[in-house]
Amino acid sequence: MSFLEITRATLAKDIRLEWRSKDAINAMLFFALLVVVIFSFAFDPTAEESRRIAGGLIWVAFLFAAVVALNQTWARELRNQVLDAYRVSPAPANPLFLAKAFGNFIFVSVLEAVMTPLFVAFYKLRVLGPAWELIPIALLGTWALVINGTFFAAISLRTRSREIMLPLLLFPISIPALLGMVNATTAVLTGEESARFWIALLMAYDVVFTTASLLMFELVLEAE
Amino acid sequence: MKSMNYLYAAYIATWVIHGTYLMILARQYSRVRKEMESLRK
Amino acid sequence: MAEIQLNDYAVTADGVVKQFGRFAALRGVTAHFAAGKLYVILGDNGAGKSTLLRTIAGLAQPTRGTISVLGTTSIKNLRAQIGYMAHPSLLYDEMSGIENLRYFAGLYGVPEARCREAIEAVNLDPDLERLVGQYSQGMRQRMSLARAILNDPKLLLLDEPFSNVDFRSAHEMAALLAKIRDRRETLFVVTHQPGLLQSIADEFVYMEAGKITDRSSKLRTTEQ
Amino acid sequence: MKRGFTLLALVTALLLSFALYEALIAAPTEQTMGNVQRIFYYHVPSAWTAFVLFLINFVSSIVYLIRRNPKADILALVSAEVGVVFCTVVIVTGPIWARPVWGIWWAPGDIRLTTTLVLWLIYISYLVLRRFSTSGRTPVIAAVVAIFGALDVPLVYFSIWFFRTQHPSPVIGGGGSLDPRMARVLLINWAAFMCLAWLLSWTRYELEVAKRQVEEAQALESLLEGSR
Repeated sequence: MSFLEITRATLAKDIRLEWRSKDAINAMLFFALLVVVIFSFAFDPTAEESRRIAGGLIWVAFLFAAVVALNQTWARELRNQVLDAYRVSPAPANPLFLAKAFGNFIFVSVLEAVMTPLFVAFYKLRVLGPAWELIPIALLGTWALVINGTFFAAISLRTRSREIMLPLLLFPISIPALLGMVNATTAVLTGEESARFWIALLMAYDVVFTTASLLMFELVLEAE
Repeated sequence: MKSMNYLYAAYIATWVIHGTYLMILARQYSRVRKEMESLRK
Repeated sequence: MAEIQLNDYAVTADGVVKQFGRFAALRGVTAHFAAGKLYVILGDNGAGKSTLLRTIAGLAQPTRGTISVLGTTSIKNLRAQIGYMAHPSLLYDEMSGIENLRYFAGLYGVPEARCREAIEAVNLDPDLERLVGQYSQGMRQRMSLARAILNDPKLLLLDEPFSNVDFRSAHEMAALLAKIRDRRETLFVVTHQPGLLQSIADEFVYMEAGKITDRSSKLRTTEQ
Repeated sequence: MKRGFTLLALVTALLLSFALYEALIAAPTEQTMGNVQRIFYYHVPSAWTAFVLFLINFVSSIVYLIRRNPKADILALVSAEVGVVFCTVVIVTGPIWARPVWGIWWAPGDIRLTTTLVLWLIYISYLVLRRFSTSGRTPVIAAVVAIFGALDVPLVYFSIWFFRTQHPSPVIGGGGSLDPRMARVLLINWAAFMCLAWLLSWTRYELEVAKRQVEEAQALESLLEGSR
């Protein structure tokens, strides 16, 4: 079977499993809701202020919700050690990685889609800049979190205290991406500056780390 | 002359950091040596 | 006497050491295993049986030494010819048997019809809609075996296939293994119940503390 | 080898003392900042040394992945660890400099200091990963993470560089040319710190070799004990 076919089959399998068990999604949605509510208590700014800080708040909240989701990436493959069944098969490693990354992308996007309206409501946000730019920012930003998150989740499979290793590895590496998402969003919300540079930075980040992940995932998968 | 205090603070801090690292290395050395001896038995 | 050709060996291990940080699992395994035979590997817990099997399967790479399977050391390229069954089921609990096998058949690129054959070979009903998570232990082990033989492997590695399996299922599985061996395929079976395989095994391999200590064509009487 | 080590230690000690004298006494006092500027002679060479060490980490990680030579892996580990030590010096002395000169401890928009901080975080997480790994192939995983970390560096640099254009803040030593006498002292200090880094790395290297021998012996022993 071809590379894409295996990716598709693996993604379809993951979605089917999630649909049947609903292990992660319910807990995750509730977690995301909690994050938004707690943030709304912790920061109670005026409309002008909120526009300046909303970019930071939203992405930090997304980051936390995403880490919880990313930690679940490989959980299903560890139960009954199914990952070994993939590893003994002749299928290449990258389709598995891409399927997991796409799965996480869908998953985190759903979380964001639920959290964003809540943020808008709580902080009475109104966009002053070109609002359409928020779409590429969200897509690129989410992919940036997800690509490295999926990769480092695979790395933390091979460590003790797995759940804590993921943020430990992911956060420092994600700093430029986070700067990009936050500043781009703030630029659009306030309409004072152009978000162009930050969007370009996010693109560069995505390209660099998608390439690196695809080049090195097999090494990680086989590292036993 | 207060600026001199900052200067000294920075230099001392540098040497404290290197000194601490050296101490950590020395401690690990003695531990490894002990483990080697216990393995030889 | 005819010269022994390298190709006659299914597996050759040369000074294989496997170390996980502060723990070692194998400490110098050197052995040759002829093709077309059924080997039963015996030993206490922690003797290195499972690690040896995982190394042969290409799941774990030796820290030192080399292992060659079917005449090559790059086990990765041989995966289509290896079958591996572990102590955990290596199946997704939230999917039915046929759904599981269909996914794995895709990874091997074998036709879907093969899934039904494999399930029938282990005396299960391919149309059973029950999820694997609701199977009895005996059924799950048999389905797990079906997954391992999906690709008609030349080399079949089984780790504790009979644990927690009822007597009748275990005998059926043993009979199936005998049939596979009679097709000139090579089998390695790690088990604590060698009695089940006494009549069909070609050789018993004894392991102790990460080494092979003895090999004999007859089961030691104390083990029966 | 032992003689080489002693020689290096001697040279390092001499160079460091000479560099200290040059930095505190021989170098001219800077006009606007006064004596505080002398922190520069420790701060900047430490940063350069740390960068060199991280570069060594990056190169040896790649070499390890290609050659699978355990020496390259040990070198990667050692350079990251010693690099973190020098990085710590940079991060501690930076604010001590910033406080009297700018009146603030930390300027988030300062490229060099902030990039160094991010580097520090990345390599700390690299070292933590190595310690927490349960894999039988820790060196491979570590090398992969090291390469990811190194790829991040230019992105970090550019993101902070652009961040600064929006949030202006003072820059250490940027622009303007350096008094040649000051440059000389700076280079002497750098040479001294490079020697120190070499010495520390050498020590750590030997320690790691010994540690691995012990670990392997212990691993085999634990297996034998388990079978009894």
